[in-house]
Amino acid sequence: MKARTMKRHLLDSFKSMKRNGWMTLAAVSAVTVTLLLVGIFLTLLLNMNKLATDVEKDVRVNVYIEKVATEDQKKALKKVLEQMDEVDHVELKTRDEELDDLVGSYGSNFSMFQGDDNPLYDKYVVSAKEPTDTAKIAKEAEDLENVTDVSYGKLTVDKLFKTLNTVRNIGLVITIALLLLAMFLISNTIRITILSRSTEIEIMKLVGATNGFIRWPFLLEGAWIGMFGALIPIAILTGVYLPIYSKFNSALTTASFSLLSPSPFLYQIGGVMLAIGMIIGALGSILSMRRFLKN
Amino acid sequence: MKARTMKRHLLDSFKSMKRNGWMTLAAVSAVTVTLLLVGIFLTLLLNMNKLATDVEKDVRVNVYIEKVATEDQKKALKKVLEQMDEVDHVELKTRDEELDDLVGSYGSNFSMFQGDDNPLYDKYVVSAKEPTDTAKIAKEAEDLENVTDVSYGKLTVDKLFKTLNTVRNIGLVITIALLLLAMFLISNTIRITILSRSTEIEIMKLVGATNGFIRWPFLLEGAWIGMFGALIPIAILTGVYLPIYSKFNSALTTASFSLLSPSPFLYQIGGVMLAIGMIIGALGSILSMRRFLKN
Amino acid sequence: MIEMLNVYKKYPNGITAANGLSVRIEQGEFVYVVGPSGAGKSTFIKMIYREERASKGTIKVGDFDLITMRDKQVPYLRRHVGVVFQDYKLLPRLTVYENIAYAMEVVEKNPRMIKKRVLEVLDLVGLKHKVRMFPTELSGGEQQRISIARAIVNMPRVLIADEPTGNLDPDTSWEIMNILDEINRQGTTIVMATHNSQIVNVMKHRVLAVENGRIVRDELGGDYGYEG
Amino acid sequence: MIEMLNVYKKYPNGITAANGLSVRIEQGEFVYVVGPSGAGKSTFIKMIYREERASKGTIKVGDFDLITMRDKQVPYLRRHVGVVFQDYKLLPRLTVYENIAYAMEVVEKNPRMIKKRVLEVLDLVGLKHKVRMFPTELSGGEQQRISIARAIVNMPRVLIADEPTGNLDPDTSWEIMNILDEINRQGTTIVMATHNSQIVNVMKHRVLAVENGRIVRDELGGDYGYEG
Ligand SMILES: Nc1ncnc2c1ncn2[C@@H]1O[C@H](COP(=O)(O)OP(=O)(O)OP(=O)(O)O)[C@@H](O)[C@H]1O
Ligand SMILES: Nc1ncnc2c1ncn2[C@@H]1O[C@H](COP(=O)(O)OP(=O)(O)OP(=O)(O)O)[C@@H](O)[C@H]1O
Ligand SMILES: [Mg+2]
Ligand SMILES: [Mg+2]
Repeated sequence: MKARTMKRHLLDSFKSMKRNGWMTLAAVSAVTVTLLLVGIFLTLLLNMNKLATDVEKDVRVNVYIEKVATEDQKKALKKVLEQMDEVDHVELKTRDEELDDLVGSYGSNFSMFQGDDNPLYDKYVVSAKEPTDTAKIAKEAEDLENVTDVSYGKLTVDKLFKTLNTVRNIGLVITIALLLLAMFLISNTIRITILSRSTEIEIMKLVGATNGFIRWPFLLEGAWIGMFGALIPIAILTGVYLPIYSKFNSALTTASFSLLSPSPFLYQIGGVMLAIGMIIGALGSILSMRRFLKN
Repeated sequence: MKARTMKRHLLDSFKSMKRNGWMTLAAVSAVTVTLLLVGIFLTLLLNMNKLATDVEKDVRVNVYIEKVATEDQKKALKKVLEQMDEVDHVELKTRDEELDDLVGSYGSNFSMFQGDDNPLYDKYVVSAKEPTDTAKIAKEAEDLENVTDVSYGKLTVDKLFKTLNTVRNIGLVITIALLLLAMFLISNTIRITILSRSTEIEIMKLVGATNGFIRWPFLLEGAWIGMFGALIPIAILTGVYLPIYSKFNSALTTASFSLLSPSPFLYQIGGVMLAIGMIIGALGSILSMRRFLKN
Repeated sequence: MIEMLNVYKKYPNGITAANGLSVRIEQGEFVYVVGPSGAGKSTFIKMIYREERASKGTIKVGDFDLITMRDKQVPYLRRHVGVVFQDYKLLPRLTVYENIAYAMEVVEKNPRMIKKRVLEVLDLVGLKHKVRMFPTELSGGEQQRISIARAIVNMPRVLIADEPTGNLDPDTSWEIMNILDEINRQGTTIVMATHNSQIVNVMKHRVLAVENGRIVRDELGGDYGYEG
Repeated sequence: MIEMLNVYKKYPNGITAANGLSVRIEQGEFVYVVGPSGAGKSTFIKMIYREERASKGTIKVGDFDLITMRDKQVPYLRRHVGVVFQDYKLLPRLTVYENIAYAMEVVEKNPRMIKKRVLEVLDLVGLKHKVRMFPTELSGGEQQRISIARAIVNMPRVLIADEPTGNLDPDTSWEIMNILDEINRQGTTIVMATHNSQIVNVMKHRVLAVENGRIVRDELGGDYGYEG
């Protein structure tokens, strides 16, 4: 194809969009609404996924220290724990701190045990590098000296992992379903607009246009419709996500949770929406024309 | 309008749907996909709402009994509690049971306190009729005889209520947004199909048809498209919800949680989808025609 | 019956297609409208059933004042005016039968009568065997005849025909002209734009010659007058 | 140039519109196709540029064998055949200029040449002042002339015209006929379906009379022959 023919197709696609006025508007707004939906849900789902991962990472092993252990022994134990391959870091929590926590959540029934009456143990809180290594760490820690007991909520952790995996899988299914749905709705909209232009295509063929020649402007038009349909959702998403992100993250300073950082995330999701809009727009256009071009 | 004219419009709407073949199919499938989305999300949201309410209902007040209280005094206390207006029912939980719970969740550190060493109190677990009455019950219970302490996790409950309310509000917003979106997509699809039929409408006017005469078959056609578009989602939803319901509810026998019972729920949501499809279909049809009928 | 006084029509693109038309057509008259391509014949004709609205002037058709009338009344005007359109304007998704019946359903005639009358006019234009076909399955001349059949099916008081024989062979054209003549004899006013000089010269009626949106000649029993 | 042998055409609805056509048209000939409405003239003509495919028989146009050719080749056939359609077939969303230019863009002519040539043919059909208008803003005869202009813009080796003067007044018709005659003199084969007996009788060329899908007469310099 000659360069000037490509230029012609480009101009033609813009002209056609403009002259189809209402139809273009209706198609663009359908794409807009669909992609807005996709954008919002993708953002929610991906962030849920992120938070789930954060929660997982937050699982720790409690290593209870014998009451008879000396300070040096405690230090040695800490070192050993820290030198384990799977361990990220180790924190001390004294029995007094722990009792405070309990009293806090269980009412004042335990306050009488303050000081030496405290029935609890000091403990090291060990964070694993990989949440799945928790069990292994616990096992190894059990055999260490000065350790009276190890706990990591076997049940709780297993349950949590299971739940999070379910959440993630459901999220994935919803995401895929949503993307398919968006693709369907967008290409369907384009299909309807093309159905209504079958006579036009017919005439083009009758005056000697090849299928390729007819297809290009429609393909481009579909892509532009998808593109314009993606712009508003991208703008809205950016405008809404940024303030939410900064608010949410400043509220969660303490914890190891955070939303996805806007810098790659918004570009990524914007790219996805633009790609969906344009590719599906163009493809939908081409595919809907097949019937009319078959001769 | 004469009855035979109405009959004519009815027949005409069916004929037109049939003869518009691909266009009708495209419109119906757009409605189908949209309503499927709405149906799935409405089901999820409404059930989340139901579960949230169930959780709320599950909030209880712990009334701790003085260790010195006799069996008779305990019984009297129970009676008083049961006779409060806001109270639904009252259950005894002995300190031994409670210790078992604690040992269960806190490792074996408390096992040494078995029997008379047990530092805990017996307690009555009081369920309120209305979750919001929890605070009131707690307050009244505090002044009763033989009561050493009352707790209901003021913070936890308040937080829970707040969280659930947020969940519910977000759910409501999403529901409304989704309904609006569905309405927009459906009426937009209908609009496009009508845009492509402007010449037809033009001709009808030229041979003397009144606006009403032209409108009726289009209105009906829009309604049928909406109706057919609602049928598949309703079928899918019914087919998927029933097994999930029975599975989920048999898994949750113990708790006071349950999904919405299919008997009114599926009818309701089916009705909503059918109504959205048909009303929006018909309305979308009429509204899109306005421009062409203005003369 | 039809009365125009100083009628102007300027299209949105700036073209003036009626440039001070004044004419009076009585009930029962048969009028040819002739003139070169683009002269304004169709515009003149379209203003009679208000497909186009005049920009200026007075137009009256029967009891209807087309300038002051409300949009709501337009369908009732059109029920008194049968129109054969230059481009046929058949409904593409209706069969031949349904296309003609549509014009009768609009006035809520009863179904049995519709059936009888539709077959009658189809027979008249010689296309009874095509009842079940769609417009796209017809030849140009056949579509034109369906348009004619639809225009006369309600026995309107005014029949407007824009180039009704443009796609017909001379034999068929004469058959159609005889039908129109017969209808005219029964009292229907006929206004017909045409390029067919033979018809105008042989079947003598009043001739309005239009050029550049003006009536340049108005003769009873006149000639076509544009012979090459 | 154009060769048909025992060509049959049965439409999906069961109507046989070509019933064993055999004809040979040489390069440079001028052929009228006449016959009553619905005789099969348009069908005959549509088979030459393969808008319709024959159900049976052989059709050859230039080097193209229309029966065995692949769909992919059809556009190249059509570039050698200019067509004036009975229903004009203008692209509604393109202006007059763009409609005609489209036929040249399809063959990737260079833009400057397109501009020059389009204005040239527009001038030829007398509508240079309507370049920027859309088809809906034109009168019937004007649309027909645009269709003619588009058909000749690429100087095709074969020109097919289906009722090219159906909506034109006699003067304009003669102008168009003179243009066609001139094109024919330059070597273009012309096949023209028409109901205009005056033209056929005055501008003498070969006449093919079609009735019921059969060629019933084939005369060099013949008459229209269907006079009422
Ligand atoms: N809808 C329109 N918008 C703008 N201009 C128009 C419109 N319809 C017609 N015209 C212009 O008005 C003039 C008269 O058109 P009209 O259709 O009345 O001519 P006509 O006499 O019927 O011609 P023909 O014999 O070719 O049908 C023409 O120049 C035409 O271009
Ligand atoms: N697409 C089609 N499908 C079915 N039948 C058709 C189709 N096109 C034409 N016909 C039928 O084939 C026959 C011949 O039609 P054709 O258009 O060739 O006639 P014609 O000679 O051009 O007539 P006219 O002078 O009225 O244009 C007619 O009876 C018509 O009804
Ligand atoms: Mg006209
Ligand atoms: Mg024909």
